[in-house]
Amino acid sequence: MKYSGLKIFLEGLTGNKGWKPLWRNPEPKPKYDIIIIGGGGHGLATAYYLSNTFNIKNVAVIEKGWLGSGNIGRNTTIIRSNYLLPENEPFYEFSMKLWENLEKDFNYNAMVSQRGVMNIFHSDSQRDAFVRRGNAMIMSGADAVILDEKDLKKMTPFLDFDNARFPIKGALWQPRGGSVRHDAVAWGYAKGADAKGVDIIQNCEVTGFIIKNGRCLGVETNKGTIKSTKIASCVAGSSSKVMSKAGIKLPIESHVLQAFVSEGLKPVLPGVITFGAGHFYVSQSNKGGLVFGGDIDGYNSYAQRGNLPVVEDVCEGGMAIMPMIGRARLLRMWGGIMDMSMDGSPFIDKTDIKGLFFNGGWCYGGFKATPASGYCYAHLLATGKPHKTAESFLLKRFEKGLIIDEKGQGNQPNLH
Amino acid sequence: MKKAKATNPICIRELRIMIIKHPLLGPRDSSEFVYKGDASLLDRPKWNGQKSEKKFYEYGYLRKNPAGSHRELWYHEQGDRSWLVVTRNTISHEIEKVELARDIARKKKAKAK
Amino acid sequence: MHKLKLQKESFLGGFSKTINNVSVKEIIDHRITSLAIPLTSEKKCASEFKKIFKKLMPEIEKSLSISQGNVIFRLASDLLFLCENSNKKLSKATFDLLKRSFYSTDQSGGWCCLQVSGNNVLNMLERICPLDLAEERFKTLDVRRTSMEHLGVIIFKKSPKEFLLYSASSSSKSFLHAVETSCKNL
Amino acid sequence: MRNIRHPIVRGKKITFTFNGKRMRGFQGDTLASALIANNVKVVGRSFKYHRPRGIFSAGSEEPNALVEIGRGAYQEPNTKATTVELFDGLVANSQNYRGTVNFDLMAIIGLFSRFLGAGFYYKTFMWPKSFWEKIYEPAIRSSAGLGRLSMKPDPSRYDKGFLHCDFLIVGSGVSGLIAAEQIANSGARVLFLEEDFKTGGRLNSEDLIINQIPCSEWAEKCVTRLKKLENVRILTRTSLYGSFDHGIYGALEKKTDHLSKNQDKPRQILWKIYAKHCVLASGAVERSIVFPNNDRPGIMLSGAVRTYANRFGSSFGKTAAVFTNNDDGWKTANDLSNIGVKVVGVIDTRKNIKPPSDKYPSYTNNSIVDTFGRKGITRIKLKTGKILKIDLLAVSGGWGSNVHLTCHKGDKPRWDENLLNFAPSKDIGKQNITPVGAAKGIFALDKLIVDTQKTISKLIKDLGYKLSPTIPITSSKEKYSCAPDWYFSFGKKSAWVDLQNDVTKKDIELSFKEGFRSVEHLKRYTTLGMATDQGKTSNVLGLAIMSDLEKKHISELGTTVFRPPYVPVAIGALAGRSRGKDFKPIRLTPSHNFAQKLGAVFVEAGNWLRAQWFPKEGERTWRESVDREVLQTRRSVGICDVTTLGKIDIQGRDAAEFLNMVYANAFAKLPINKVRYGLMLREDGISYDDGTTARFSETHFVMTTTTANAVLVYRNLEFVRQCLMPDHDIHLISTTDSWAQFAVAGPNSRKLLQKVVDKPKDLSNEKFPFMACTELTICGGVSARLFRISFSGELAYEIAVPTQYGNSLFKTLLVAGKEFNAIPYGTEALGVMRIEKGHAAGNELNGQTTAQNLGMSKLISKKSDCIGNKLSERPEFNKSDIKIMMGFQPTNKSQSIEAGSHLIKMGAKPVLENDEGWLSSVAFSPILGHSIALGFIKRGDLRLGEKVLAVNPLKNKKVEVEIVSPHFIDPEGVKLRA
Repeated sequence: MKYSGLKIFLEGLTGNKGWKPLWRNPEPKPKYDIIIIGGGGHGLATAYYLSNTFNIKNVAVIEKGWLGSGNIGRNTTIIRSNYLLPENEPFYEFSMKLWENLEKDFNYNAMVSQRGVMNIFHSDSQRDAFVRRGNAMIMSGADAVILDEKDLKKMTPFLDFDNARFPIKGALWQPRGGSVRHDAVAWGYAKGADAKGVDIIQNCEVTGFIIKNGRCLGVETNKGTIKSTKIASCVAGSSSKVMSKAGIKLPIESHVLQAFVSEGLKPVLPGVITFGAGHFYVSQSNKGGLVFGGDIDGYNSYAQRGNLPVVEDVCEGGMAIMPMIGRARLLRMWGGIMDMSMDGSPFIDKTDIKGLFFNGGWCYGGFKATPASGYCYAHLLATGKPHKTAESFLLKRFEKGLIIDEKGQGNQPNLH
Repeated sequence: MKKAKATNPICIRELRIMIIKHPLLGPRDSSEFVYKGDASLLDRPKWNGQKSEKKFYEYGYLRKNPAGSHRELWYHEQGDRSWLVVTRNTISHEIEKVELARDIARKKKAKAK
Repeated sequence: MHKLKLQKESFLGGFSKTINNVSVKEIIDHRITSLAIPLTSEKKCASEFKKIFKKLMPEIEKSLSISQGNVIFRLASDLLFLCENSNKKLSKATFDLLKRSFYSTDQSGGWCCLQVSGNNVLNMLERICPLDLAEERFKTLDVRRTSMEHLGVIIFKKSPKEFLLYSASSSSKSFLHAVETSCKNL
Repeated sequence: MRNIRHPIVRGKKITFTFNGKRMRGFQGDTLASALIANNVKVVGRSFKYHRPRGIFSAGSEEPNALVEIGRGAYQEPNTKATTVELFDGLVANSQNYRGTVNFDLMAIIGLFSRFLGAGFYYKTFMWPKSFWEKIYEPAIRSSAGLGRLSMKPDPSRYDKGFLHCDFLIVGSGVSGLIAAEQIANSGARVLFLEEDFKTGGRLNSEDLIINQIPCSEWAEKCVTRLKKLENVRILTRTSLYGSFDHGIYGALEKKTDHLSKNQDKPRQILWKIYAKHCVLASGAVERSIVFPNNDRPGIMLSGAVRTYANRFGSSFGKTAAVFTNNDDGWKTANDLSNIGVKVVGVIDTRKNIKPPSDKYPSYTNNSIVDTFGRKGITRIKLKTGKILKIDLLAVSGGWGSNVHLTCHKGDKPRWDENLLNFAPSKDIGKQNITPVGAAKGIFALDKLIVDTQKTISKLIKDLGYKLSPTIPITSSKEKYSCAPDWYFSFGKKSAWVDLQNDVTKKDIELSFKEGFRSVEHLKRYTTLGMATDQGKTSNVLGLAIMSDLEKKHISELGTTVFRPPYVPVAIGALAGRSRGKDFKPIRLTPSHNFAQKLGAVFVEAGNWLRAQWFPKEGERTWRESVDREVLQTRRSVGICDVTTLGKIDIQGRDAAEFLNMVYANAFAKLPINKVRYGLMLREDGISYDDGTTARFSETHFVMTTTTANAVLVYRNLEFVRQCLMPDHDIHLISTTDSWAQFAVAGPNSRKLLQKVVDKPKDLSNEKFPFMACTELTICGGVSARLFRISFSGELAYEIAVPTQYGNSLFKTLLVAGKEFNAIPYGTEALGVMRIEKGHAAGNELNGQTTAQNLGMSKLISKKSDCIGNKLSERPEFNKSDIKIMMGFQPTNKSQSIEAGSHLIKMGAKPVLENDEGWLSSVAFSPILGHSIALGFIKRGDLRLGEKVLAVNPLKNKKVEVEIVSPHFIDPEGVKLRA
């Protein structure tokens, strides 16, 4: 179904009777060309690009719960391509370009809102690091601007310039960064993939892999055996759980990341703001809620909920930088499970088992990567070769010492 | 947690109030602690042993990450500075056991000899 | 005599004030020495300790009053803190005896000591201290190390309504501010 | 209109302002009850269609009556009028309207509602592309949100605290009170919380009898008894907002929100509660019924109507009707008529119901098909066509247990088919939570009293506390049954489910049609239950509609997950005191006081404040001061407080072996009274930290770390000590704060220090050479440590004294150094000198660089084990084209360069493929008279003298630079050995 303002108008006149489901609810077929495990953002995007770009349509996406129930439905909706390292930045910039054409691409308004992402710095050495990063961004074709205190005062006069414990000295700004209505991304990709014939099978949980002679031939699920010669795991958050069923140990720990939203407020924030001296980042949704977050809770967890210290830590960060939000109220807090990798960077790769592919390790940066992750994974599945922007996301990179560590924290996943 | 314990209500109470029940100091708020990760970090390979490169790679990068009972290292930084091995369920967050890491490390060394 | 003289300065200028029925006072001129028990010397240290002080070495998180105002905390299984708060510090001979059995480190400059007391002291402390300070959980002469307002603190219960709080000297002004704020917020 | 039946003590008369109009109320009123008494019907506007809305409930479940409280910086948006305690001078304003709340210009949106169904925005605004950013999105955004922030810093203070108890009892209604008394008698420590400013819960709102007295009186007596007990602490105005792991709960106490003057006390206190057990007596929340135009001002929940009538004696108008699907509605009819409101009809959806009273007309097996009166209900139309003229409609769709808090840790409520209620599951005991009363799903007074007594007795016994005999309590008998009559539609008229977010029955139908059928999809697509009331009165209605569409039973659908907080909590309260300068503690160096006197400019270094430079009169820029400090130090002598470097005392028989393990380079053979530079790796082989370690005896070392890593290094050392070397005799203690340490640098440093140290200490080069250290006394007996180490490349020392002497030593050194024109220098000069000397610091040791990158791979011990050596052997670390730290200087010496510039070959384009490295640290060297830099470039060690471009596309700049040795000054180290 093609969506447009005209369609809404006509439907409105005729009692909104003509709307159709965005996707079918098919039962699994016995065999597919490709099975994608995980009906979250990345899985659905992979299916979308496989069916729309690489012309592979006999594809199933199997999802343990409801479509979009993973981290695509529980993040802070930020998109940006402000990375430092050459292994990362081209990939995220590729993602950004896909975001920019997304709505036209899948005829669904996910409300890509490019109102800028601002990383505030508080010291000279932080500035030096941001200058290096901003230059790396520009050299990779992205946009970046260094703002000084004066610029910031104009753009964000509500920041605590006078009384801050850590003085606000400027920011690295990416004007093209912003936020997207997260659920709609899953729905849009699902709609687009479904239209090409991809089967999205909800409430279908993988219980095991069929592996013979080092080759993966299909999956066992609660809806029966489904066969395929290409099985693509795409279940960030549950990666270790799922891959352990194939006997694969991953350089990943699962951690809970909390996010928060305030009651709806009339517009106050110009874009995404990230505090450089505490754990806090914030944007404002189209509904008016301040959407904010901070650090992961810091211990291995598969519970989609967090604990108090982080809530307080994040709000302390918020009040330290913008004390005008003190009387806004936190409405809801929730947690998502992150695949925290050993260097903070993801994996899109084959595995030692032929026919079994892996996409995961997104840490808390998976949302912004959704389009590129889907595209590059589809590329790998369709062509057998990594996409040029994702060549370094190798599952065994640590064995030879390739480390993509943006934060310089080493093999301590809870610090990334 | 084992079922057998659940029948004794007193026992449940003791378990539940535990924040992290330090073997020497009793229950303490986890905010006094710092988390490190999988207790296999105690099993540092021999530097000059066979296949030490591979072993160190696995030691450094491939850790257990179960959904369920997990043995993990916590450090009582704002307390007596001891490293603990906490056995905790990663789904319910319930803590089953807390031991001094040093005791475990010693036993391992003794065994290795 | 040397021509140049160094002055000893207290961290909080000898702060002393009563706010909302809580008296807050800096204990100045204390001497703190950490005493670590060498590995495998636990027994030797214990008997040495008994010889010197005629009393058993305190259990972990307990203290022992050794003479007027002077007290020994057991902070970890292998660590004691000797806190001499009075003018009557241990004799050099006793001190040297201790040094022979334990690894000692002077910590006097590392810690600032605040004495808080009064009828409202528990209400004040519950604003910053995560520990359960009720008598059945934290007895008089018990000692714990914990964190308050982002700072590491050793808390010692001298009597039911009198506590000593040791915090790092570099951040002692911030800690005093936290204590004062707690008093004012009552 | 005031009509007081309940003998509640009513406070004095007070005045308040609503939408600019002065009004009167009583102490003990809520803003809502006072507004009702002042006959205010329209209080706010709905989110999407800007429909006029009045007060709907009497508690924190309120979806409609959201107001802005307070003026100026105190303005607090989205406040539920039903939870605001009235005080003299209170100022409240309606929100989310343009024009006035009675004539909201935005209400025109309502006319287009048929085009604006659930999720309409996902289907449009896509063409043309540029319009989204410029027109559509700004328009959507400007209509977003409800209340406004003042945009001024929150002027209130907040505090936090910790409470410990054996039993936490939540809610002071009848079951909470019974539980509290029983448990208190067992001797256990009880913490008793009530959200309202008045204890008693629903007992304050009901016309019932307990133990032969009115129930509110009974409650009062109970509380009086409890207040006398030492083991009970009662907190009113305190909401439990979340349940967390291991019996930790979060609660918010409103401390001074209800006072006209707060006497400079905190506004709210955020309590962290440690409870061994929680008794949840949080009661129940009433649901509405979905029927056409069910959102008009004057339509209220039936139980809320009783609250306003019985507790506050305030009620709308004079003519009321009740619409119900359960027995509760009849209670309201009864109480209303008792206070003199004319009840013109009770409409009960149930067929076979026998009206319990004939005092008012009843319409059973009936429903409401439409309502009238835009700004206050005037008429309703029944299914049978009957029209009733009214000014108040009480609606009861049945009660739902307040299970919110049981869900925070993942408990899934069970559906009670009898009472049509989601009640806590049987597993809830695993969380050490015991629900009682209405929270457990028992709604009749007499039954819940008996059940609560039984449940609590068993609990006390099970947990091993002393059980006293239960005293029977008598009460009015109540009857409660409910019919699954959730919604009624009629033609195209809208029927609201979620009042605040304007989610109607049609939206749920649309959601179903488009495939958004799981509970979570429904919520996300329609925004049902996502408003500030979290759908407390509407969630079950939405589920019921979806379950009929899906032809599934409501229990199969399940609920969405309830997330904390139960009630919204001010961000200020969650932050507590940690804001402004109090965000993080401040660490001061020992010489801070004197540095301040000297007019130093300070800079944050971690939590430390350090002197950055010491401006002298006449110096106009920081560069002038810093250049002078550098030159003066290099020419004579300068003094810098370096106390912030981490110091760790390491003792033990195996201390030397330990150092061999934690440093990449060897330490075991370090002689006594010598210092050595050490490089520390992480286990993954990346450089981690560096510093010097001194040996004072066979078993005693003193390590220094960088300022930034002091805590982390200590932690790692403890890990190695306890976990990797458990059988070794090693003892660690941090002495960072115990010693004040000063760098004394420059050609005259020896002469200066010789004046300070006690005789006969000889500091000559022969007696105290480079890298020597010693324990000694200074200034007549003060114990001190002296290290001959240099960060600047000059002849230099570091001297340490116990912290208490630090300020004095700093002063003394400056006084004693007068003859050499000794000066204090700050971190800037320190930084310049270390770049001149080519020492790596934070910008180089950034956690991403290897010893190989730093040109120190030769240091790594190959002979013995140490942390990080194995993984540093990996191929990527040792590739032939790795980047190496080098020095850089502009070819044209007058040009300045900038840190963060990237390095490319001459003539290359500034794109990623050509990127060869970057400049990490840059300074102007006053000695050399031009800019210098440290940076990393591919195989820089083989490219000395090559010219490359330092590009800074951010500023559109490029500068030609030459690759040089990182040691700009005294590369042979003649000076520091002098």
